[in-house]
Amino acid sequence: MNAELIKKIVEGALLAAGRPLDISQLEKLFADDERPPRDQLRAAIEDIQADCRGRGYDVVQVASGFRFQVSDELAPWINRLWEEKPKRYSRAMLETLALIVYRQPLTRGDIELVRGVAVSSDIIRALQEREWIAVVGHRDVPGRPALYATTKLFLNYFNLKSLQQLPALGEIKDFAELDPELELALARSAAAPSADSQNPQLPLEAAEAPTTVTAKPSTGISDE
Amino acid sequence: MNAELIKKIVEGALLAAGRPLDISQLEKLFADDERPPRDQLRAAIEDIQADCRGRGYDVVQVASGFRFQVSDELAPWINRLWEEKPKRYSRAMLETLALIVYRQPLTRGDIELVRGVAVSSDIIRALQEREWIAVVGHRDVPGRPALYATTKLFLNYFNLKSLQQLPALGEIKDFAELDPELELALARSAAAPSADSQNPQLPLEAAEAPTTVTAKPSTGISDE
Amino acid sequence: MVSKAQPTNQTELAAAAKAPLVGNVPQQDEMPFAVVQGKAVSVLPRDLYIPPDALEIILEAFEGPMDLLLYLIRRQNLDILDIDVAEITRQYMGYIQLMQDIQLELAADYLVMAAMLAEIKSRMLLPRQSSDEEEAEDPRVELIKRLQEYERFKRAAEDIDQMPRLGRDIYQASAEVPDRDQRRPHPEVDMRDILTAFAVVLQRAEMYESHQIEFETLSTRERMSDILRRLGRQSFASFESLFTPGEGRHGVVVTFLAVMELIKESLIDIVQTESFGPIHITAKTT
Repeated sequence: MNAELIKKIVEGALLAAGRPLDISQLEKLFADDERPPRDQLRAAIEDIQADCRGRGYDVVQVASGFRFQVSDELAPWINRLWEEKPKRYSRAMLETLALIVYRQPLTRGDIELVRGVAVSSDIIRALQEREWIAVVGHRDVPGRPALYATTKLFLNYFNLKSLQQLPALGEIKDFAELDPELELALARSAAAPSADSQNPQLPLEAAEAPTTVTAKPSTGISDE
Repeated sequence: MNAELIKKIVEGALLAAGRPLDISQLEKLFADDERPPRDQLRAAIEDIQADCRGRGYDVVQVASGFRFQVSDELAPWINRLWEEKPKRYSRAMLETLALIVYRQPLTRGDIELVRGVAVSSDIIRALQEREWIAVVGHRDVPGRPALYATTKLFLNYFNLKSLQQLPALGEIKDFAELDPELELALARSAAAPSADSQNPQLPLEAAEAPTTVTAKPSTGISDE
Repeated sequence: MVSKAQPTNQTELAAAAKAPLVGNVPQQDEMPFAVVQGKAVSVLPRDLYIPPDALEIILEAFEGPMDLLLYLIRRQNLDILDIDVAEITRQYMGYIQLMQDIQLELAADYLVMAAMLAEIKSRMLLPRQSSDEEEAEDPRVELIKRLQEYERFKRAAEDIDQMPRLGRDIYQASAEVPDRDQRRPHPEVDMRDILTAFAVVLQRAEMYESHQIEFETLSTRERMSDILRRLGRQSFASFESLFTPGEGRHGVVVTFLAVMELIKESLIDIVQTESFGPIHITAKTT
């Protein structure tokens, strides 16, 4: 087999593999009757490296073999590929969080009972990953559902010493009455949910349609 | 910023991304004050393509942008990297896919009408999980069946920029000479409004959009 | 169009199905099921046991009745436009009969097609009334159109299968990135957003009127979480150790209310092994 084809194959394999390949793995690319000697494989790699001079990438040797690697100097630009704009939390997420804050410790089922809709695992996971909520126990019923509560990190983020500093339920009602913005939001959520939000402060998206809660929140989540 | 660095950045990003990048994604690699005009980005890509001439890989354009890919002539060797043979798709799956490709948007019922057999949910689900097809709306008839269409990921997977690159559908043969009586009958049946199949050409441009498609334009078709 | 050719033709269907498999057409027309000692076998001998799986495999080679019909036509090198419906129907029925003989569960689609073929055949036999425009349509037209349509997509499927594919013929090239910074910034959240969300939930749940709001509630619930958290770590705690004198009266009351609430919600157990002995609390388990 001619050197040019060997080089192409090595090059293609290193690019396609998505992991480092060592010389013996490169050897296995070739059928028995066409397998080049190891020296020739090494020469091919050197050849490829020579081609890469002055380019944005190179073939480097790491512990488990050779791999293509983008040059360090490009990192400032390349890393922008994975930069994500922080997304705003959905209304479902905020409502879930609010319920955990005010009704903790409680289970997912408790949240669903009040919200009237299923709580997606993603929401719970996101709140756990942010370490704003944590599992503090399990309710002793079939399935032993996890009991969630807020964490110290949650308090730190909002600059609170304790949850006591938050307004009580009654005050939230007043807050709702006093705050025109909030009223607007409430009105909007009561009416048909609209897709666009003109108010950047209130992340009330057109999440789920308001659902009537038929069952009164019972046991674990009542606050009397 | 000089052309050489721009080229390096584009090159590095395309290799690092592991997915196709379009011009606007490439633009975002650059800070506001250093962002090159689009022409220059395109020139950089052409420059990179020129460098690839005669090599085992190239930069190609597919539906969602540009990507580095290893050329298919090397497949016999590259395939040895993986123990498992690439998956073969069943005829049922391929026929279903072919119908969605050429007749989109269409419902499961439309597929069954042509194939003469029930389409298993597994096939539809498998195609959706691969993100080759997506629901783009619902036909406004009882049951509101989902309308399926292909996605950008489908095009990417098959190395296509657009559906126009697909081979044309076979022609419906002209049976005029064979049986004059038949011809007569066919002519009459063609004149009568028939639900399906009067268009032998590629109906890719919503030519025979069947009934009202309700809302939801191409969400789910984009891949990011 | 599938539905219009239905049960009216039961007798025709049955008659066609009972027709002998080998008629007076050349032998080459039949697809052999097996080759036994160099001899093609196209009729299933009644006394021979064939495991149902075997025929199932043969049938699995077909993607339904359209595919089977197309096969029967192609096997005779016939043009779709030129099919002898009677003959094709006879052969098709032969297959259906075989499937039924070995009690293979037959997809309904095959029977629907059988009915359609039988109908076409019967209509072909009727004298045409060429004066009546509506009635004069060649009964084969519908079938031929469908067969052609199916064949186009069968071909298209084969074409798609031949197209270069990622991971089979072409490979996405990628390179490692050093120092990949994948921190995902978290969204900023304003407490007002949470309160707003909560107010909305409360309103939705229509809880305003029916509940007495106690000032202590939130601190009690916070303390409940604290106690559970602690029990998660040490599983057992003495009752006294829950109280922190430094918190004063208020704190003691909050803790006491929290313990009462936890008991009420069956989240903890209170354990006292002997009278007047130390009281312990533990997370409730069964």
